[in-house]
Amino acid sequence: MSERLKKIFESSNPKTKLVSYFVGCYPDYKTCLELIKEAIDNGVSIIECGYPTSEASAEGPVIKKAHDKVLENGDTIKDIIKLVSEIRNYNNDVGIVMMGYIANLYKYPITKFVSDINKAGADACLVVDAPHELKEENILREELNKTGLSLIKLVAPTTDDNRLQDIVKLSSGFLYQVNVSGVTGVKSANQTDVESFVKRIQNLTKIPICSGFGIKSPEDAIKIAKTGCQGVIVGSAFVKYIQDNLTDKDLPLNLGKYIKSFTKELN
Amino acid sequence: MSERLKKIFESSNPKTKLVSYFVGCYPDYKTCLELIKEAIDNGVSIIECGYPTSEASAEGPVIKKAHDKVLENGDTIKDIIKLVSEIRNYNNDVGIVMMGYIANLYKYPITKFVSDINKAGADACLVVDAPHELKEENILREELNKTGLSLIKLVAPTTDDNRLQDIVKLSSGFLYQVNVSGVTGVKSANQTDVESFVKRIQNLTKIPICSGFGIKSPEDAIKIAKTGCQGVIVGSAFVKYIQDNLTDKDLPLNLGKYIKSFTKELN
Amino acid sequence: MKKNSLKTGPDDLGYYGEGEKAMGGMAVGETLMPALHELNDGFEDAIKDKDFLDEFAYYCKHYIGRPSPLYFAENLTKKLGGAKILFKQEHLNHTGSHKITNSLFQILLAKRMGKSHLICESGAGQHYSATAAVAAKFNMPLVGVMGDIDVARVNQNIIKAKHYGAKLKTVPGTLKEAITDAIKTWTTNPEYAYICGSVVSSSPFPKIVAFAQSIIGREIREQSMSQEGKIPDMICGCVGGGSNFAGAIYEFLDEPSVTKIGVEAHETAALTNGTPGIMQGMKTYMLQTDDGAKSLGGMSLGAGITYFSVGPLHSYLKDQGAVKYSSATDKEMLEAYKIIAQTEGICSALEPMAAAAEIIFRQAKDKPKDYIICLSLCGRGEKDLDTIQEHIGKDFE
Amino acid sequence: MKKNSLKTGPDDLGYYGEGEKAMGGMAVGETLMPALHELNDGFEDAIKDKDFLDEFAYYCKHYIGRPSPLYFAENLTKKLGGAKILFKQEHLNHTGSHKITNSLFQILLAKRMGKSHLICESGAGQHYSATAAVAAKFNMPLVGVMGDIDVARVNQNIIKAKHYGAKLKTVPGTLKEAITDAIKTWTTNPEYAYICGSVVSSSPFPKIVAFAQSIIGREIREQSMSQEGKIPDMICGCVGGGSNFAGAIYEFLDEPSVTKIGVEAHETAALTNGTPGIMQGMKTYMLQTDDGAKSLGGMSLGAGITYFSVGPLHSYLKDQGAVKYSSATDKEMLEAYKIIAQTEGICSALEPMAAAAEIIFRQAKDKPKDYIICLSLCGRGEKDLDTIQEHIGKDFE
Ligand SMILES: Cc1ncc(COP(=O)(O)O)c(C=O)c1O
Ligand SMILES: Cc1ncc(COP(=O)(O)O)c(C=O)c1O
Repeated sequence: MSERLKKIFESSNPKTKLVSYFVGCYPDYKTCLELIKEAIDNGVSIIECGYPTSEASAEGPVIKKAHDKVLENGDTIKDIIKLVSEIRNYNNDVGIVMMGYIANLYKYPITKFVSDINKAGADACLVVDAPHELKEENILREELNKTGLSLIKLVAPTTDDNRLQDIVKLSSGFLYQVNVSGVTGVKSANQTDVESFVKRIQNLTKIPICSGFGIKSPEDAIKIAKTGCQGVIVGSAFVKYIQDNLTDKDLPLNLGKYIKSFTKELN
Repeated sequence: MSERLKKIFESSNPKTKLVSYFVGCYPDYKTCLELIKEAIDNGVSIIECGYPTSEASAEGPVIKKAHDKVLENGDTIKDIIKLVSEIRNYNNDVGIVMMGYIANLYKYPITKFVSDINKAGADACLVVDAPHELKEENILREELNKTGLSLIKLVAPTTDDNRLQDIVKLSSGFLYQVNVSGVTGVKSANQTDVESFVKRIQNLTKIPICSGFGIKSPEDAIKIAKTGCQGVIVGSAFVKYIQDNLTDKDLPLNLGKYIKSFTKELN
Repeated sequence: MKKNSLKTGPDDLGYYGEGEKAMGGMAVGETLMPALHELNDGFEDAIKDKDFLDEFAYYCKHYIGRPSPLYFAENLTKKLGGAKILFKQEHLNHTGSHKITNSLFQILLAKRMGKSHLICESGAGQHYSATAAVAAKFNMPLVGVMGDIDVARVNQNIIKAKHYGAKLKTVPGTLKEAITDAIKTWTTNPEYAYICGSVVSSSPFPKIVAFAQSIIGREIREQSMSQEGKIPDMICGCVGGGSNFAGAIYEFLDEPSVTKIGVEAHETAALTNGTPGIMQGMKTYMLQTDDGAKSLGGMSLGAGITYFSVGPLHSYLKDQGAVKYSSATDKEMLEAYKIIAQTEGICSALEPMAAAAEIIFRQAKDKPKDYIICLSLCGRGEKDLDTIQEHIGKDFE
Repeated sequence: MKKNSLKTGPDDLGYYGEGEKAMGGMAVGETLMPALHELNDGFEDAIKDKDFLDEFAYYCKHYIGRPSPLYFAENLTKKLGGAKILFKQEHLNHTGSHKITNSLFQILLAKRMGKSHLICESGAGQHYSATAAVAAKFNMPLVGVMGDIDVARVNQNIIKAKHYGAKLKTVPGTLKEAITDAIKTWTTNPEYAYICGSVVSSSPFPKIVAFAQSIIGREIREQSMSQEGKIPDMICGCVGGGSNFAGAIYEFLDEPSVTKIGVEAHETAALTNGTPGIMQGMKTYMLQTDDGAKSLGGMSLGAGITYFSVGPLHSYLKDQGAVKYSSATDKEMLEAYKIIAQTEGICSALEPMAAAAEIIFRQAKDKPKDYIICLSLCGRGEKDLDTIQEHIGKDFE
C-alpha cells in the first residue's frame, strides 16, 4: 500500500483529484518528461505512466497510435522506468502509477519489475489485463504488497456486486472505476450511470474511487466529479492533444494550459 | 437405288471418280451454283451438296466456317434443294448427293424431303449422324428406296467386320469410307491403312467404295486412288480454296482449274 | 423392373418410349457408333458386377462424402409459411456439386473397360473440375472442352481442373458448343473415354448418367423415411441437361403421389418452349429454328443450365405427363439466392436457384405444413460469386 | 476423467498444467471478466444438457454434413512408398473447413444463453464465413473483424459472409490484429457473444473450442477402427491457433502410441521458435520481443496459420512432451498442394498443406506400409486459388 497515494487522497486539496494518463516516452523520452512536468505543475495529482504493448486490448485509436509510435521509436519499459525516476526527482508529492499490460511484466519478470519501479519512485501499478484470476496478478500483488506499493484494480460497469466485493478487497491506493464498457477514448459515460455505480462501490468500501474513460473536456470532468468519486482520470483527451500538436514547439506549455482548464474546475 | 449413280460407277471413265463436297449456298446461292458448274465441267463425277446445321458434329474448322456463313446468310435447306434442281438442269449425268445431318431432315419432315430432292433431281442422301440404329434413318432409307434414290452409308476405321456386314447390306449407290477417325479436313489418311480397309470391305461386298477425309492435294488423291477404291472424296480442300479466295472475281474458273489438277490425275 | 414402369429405361437402341414419340436414340457419326456400343456393353456388364458397384459405393462415401445430408430448411420454411422444405445437400459433395458422382461412376467404368484417356465437356465447369479431380485420382489424362463465355464466368473451376492436371480446350460459345466440340474431339480419338456431364447426348449416356445419379433419389427416400417418416410430396430440381433432377426423381418415377417439377432457365426452356428435334446425338425437346438448322436460346446467369436442349428422359417424362417442367428467370434465381443465403446460411450455385425460385415463388406458400418439398440443392456458389456480385452485390450492402 | 489424464482439461481458472508452467488462464480486462465467467458457466451447464448436445449433433449431421469421411489417399501413399496415408476430409464440411463445427457449437451455446448479437475475428476468413452462415441460419446479426491483408487475399469468404448478412470490420494487419480488435469490439459490447475461432484467447475459449472440435478425433477413431481395424499411428495437422489439430488429437491424448505432430507456418512457428508469454488473453508460447512489448512473426501464405502465438493447450502438450510440433515453409506448402491436387484430385486450402508437407517430406517415406498416418485436411482451396496461381500457376501449365 503506497503511503504517497494514501496522503494524496487524505488531503482535501484538490477536492477531486485529476489522474492523468501519459504514454511513457511519447512522443519521445525528452518531450514526454517535459509534458509530465507541466502536468504536475498544473495540478495533476496522479500521473499514470503507460508502457506500450503491441496487442493492447483496451486502447482506442488515439492511445493505440501513441503506443505504436513508442514501439517504433524503440523505447522500452526500462526507458519508461527511467522516466519515472526523473519525474520522481522533479516532484516528490505526485502519485505515479505504472500502467499497461501483463505481457511486458511477465517477461521483465515481475519481481524485478516491482523492485525497479519501487527504486524509480513509482507508487503503484495498474495492469489492464490482469484480473485476480490470473496467476501473474497474484504474484504481482504479493510483490507490490511486500514492497509497500499499491495494485490499482479496475472495476467495470459489467462487474456485479459479488465480484466487486472480491475486487475491492484486493485493491489498494484507489479503485479505477471504468465508467463505460469499451476501449479508451471512445464512448462517453452517462452521469447518472456513473453516480449509481459510485454509490454501489461506496456501499462496499471506503477506498478512493477514480472514474475514467471517455472524459474529454473540463465539462465532462466536472460532471463526473459530481458523482461522488474522489478522482477523475483523463487519458485519451490529453494524448490526443499531444498527438494533434506534435509540431507545436511550445507543446508542453500549451498542454499545461489545457490541463489547467481541467484542474481549475476540480478544485 | 439410284440408277444414275449405278451408271457412274459402271463406267470406267474416269477410272477413279472424284466426289466433291460443296456446302450448298456457300458463299452464296449464285456463286455456289457457278462453282458447282465449274466442278462438273472439270470432271467431278459426283457432287455432294451439304446443307448446314449449327451443331454439326463431324465438321472441321473449314467446313464449320462455311456452314456458319450459310446459316448467317439465312439460306435454308429449301434454297439448297432449289440449287440442286438448277445443277440438274445444267447437267444430267453428274451424281448429286444431299449431305448433312438428321436435324434438318427430321423437321422437314423426312417423307417430304425425299420427295422434294427427288423432284429436284438428287440421286442420294447421306446423313452423317444417322446410323442404322436411328429410327429416322430407317424411315429415310425406306422412303429413298421407294423413290428409287440411294442412301449413302458411312463406314469408319472403327467399324468392325460384323458391323461392316450390317452396313453394306443397307447401302446403295456407293459406300462412303471414312478413312481416318476425326472431323473433316484435319487428319490425313495413311495409304496402307486405307488399302487394308478397302480390302476388308471388298471381301464383303461389290458396292463401289469412295474414300474420303483428309485428302488435301492431287498427290493425296492419287495415293488413295491406288488403294483400290472406286472414288475419292474431297471436301475441305475445295471449301478451303473457296474460303481463301472469296475476293477473287474469277473464283469459279480458278476453282475449276484447281479441281482439274485432281481429276486429270485420276483419269 | 416391372412392365409399364417409367423406370424400365431406354430400349436397346436408346429410346425412351415407343413409336413416333420415342425420345433419345443414337444420332452420331459412324466413327463413334462402335465406341457407344462398346460403352453400352461395358456398362451393362459392369452394373452386374458387385465388386464394381461396391467400388463405386466405396468412393462415393470416402471421396465424395456421400450420402449428402437431407436438411430441413427451417428458416426458409418459416419465412414462406407453407410446405416443409428440405434441401438435398449435393453442394457438400467433393468439388461442390452433384456432378462428381457421375464423373466417378464413368471413370470407374472407363478404367474397368481399359480406357486410358478421358474427354469431357462442361458448362458451369463443375463437370470439368469434378471429372478432373477424379481423373487425377485415377491417374488418367483428361481434356475438357468449354465455351469461352463460360470459361470467363466460372474461372475457379478452370483453375482447379488445371491444378488437377487436366487440359482445357476452349471454343467460342457456351455448353452446346462445348458438347458439339467434345463429340468432335472424341470422334478424333474414339479410343478415349468420353465422360458425358449430363443425361444428354447419344445413348447410352442418358442411361448411364441417370444410373449414376439415381443414388440421389435413393438417399432421399431413405433419409426422408427415417427423418420424416414419409417420402417427399414434391421434388424440385433445376434442369440443364437434367442429371441432378433425373437423379433426384428416378427412384420415385413410379410413384405419382410424388409431384416432380423440373425447372429450366427461362432463356433456354426447351421443355416449355421447345419442340422435338434431333441434335447432339439425341431426339428430344429443344429450341431450334423451324427448319432444324439452328439451335436457339439466350443466355441465363446459370451457366450449367444455359442449354437449348434437354436429356431425352425428361422429354419422355414430359410427354407421359409424369413430370412437370417450368422455368425461372435470372431475376428469380438471384432473388432465391439472396433468400437462401440469408435464411439458411448457404451460398448456393445459381443453377439450383431456378428450382428454389419455383418453390419459393410458386409452390411452397399455399401448401399445408406437413407437405414436404425436397429441393435438389445441387451446387455451391463459389463459382458464381463474381456474377452475383456484379448483379446484386449492392443488395447485400 | 481419470487423474493424470491429458484430457482433464484446464482448471477452474483456465490453466492447463500446474505452477510456473501452467498455460492458458484469463488475461483480459475487467469489462469482459463477467462475460467470460458467464460463458464458462453457460458452457459447463450446456454440456450436461443432453438436448443441447443432441441439437449440436443434429446440425453437425444435417447442416455441416458430418461425419467428414476418413479417406485412404491411395495415390499419395503409393507415390511416397511408405506409410498408409488417410485424409480426414474436413474440407467437405459446409463452408469448406473445420471451422463451422466450432461456429455451430458456439452459436447454439450463445442462443441457449440468450445472446442476440455475435462478434468474431478471422484470419483466413473461413471462421468468418462459417460463423456468418450459422448466424444467418439462427437469425443473429454478426460483426466480423479481419486484417486488411487477409481481406485482400481471401476475398471470397468476405463476399459469402456479406451475402449471409454479416458485417465486416477491417483493421490493418492479419489475424493477430483481428483478434485484438475483436476483443476491443467485445469489450465495447460485452452483452454480445464472442465466437472465438480457435483454441486461443482467454479461458474458457480454448476449452470450448477444443470441446466442439474434438468430434473430429472421435470420428477418426470410429472410422479408423471400422475401416482399418486400428487407430492411426500418427495424426498430423496444421496449427494456427490450433483448433483443427486439437480437435483431431484430443480423443487420443492419453494414447502415447499415437504420435501427434502439429505443424505451424515457418514464419510464425510459436512452438518451435517462441517463448512463453502472456498476450491476447492467454499464457502460451509466442513470438515476441524479449521485453514482451511486441508480438513478432512474418507472413505465411497460409492466412489461417499466420499467427504469432498458439492455443495454450498446445503449449502445455509441448511442455509435457506429449505432442511434437514442427513447421513448414511456403515453398513446402505449395509443393504439397501440387502433389495432393495431382495425385488425389483435391484442391486443398494452403493451411493443411503445412501438415501435408511434414508428412510428404519428413514422415511417410521410411515408415512401414501398415503404419497409418492421418492428415487433418481441414480446408478447401477455393479461397487460396488466387494466391496459388500467383505463386505456382506456371507449374501447372
Ligand atoms: C451446379 C449445377 N447445377 C446444375 C447443373 C445442370 O446440370 P444437370 O441439369 O445435368 O443437373 C450444372 C451443370 O453444370 C451445375 O454445375
Ligand atoms: C483452412 C484452415 N485451416 C487451418 C486454420 C488454422 O486454424 P486452427 O489452427 O485453429 O485449426 C484455418 C484458420 O483460419 C483455416 O481456415
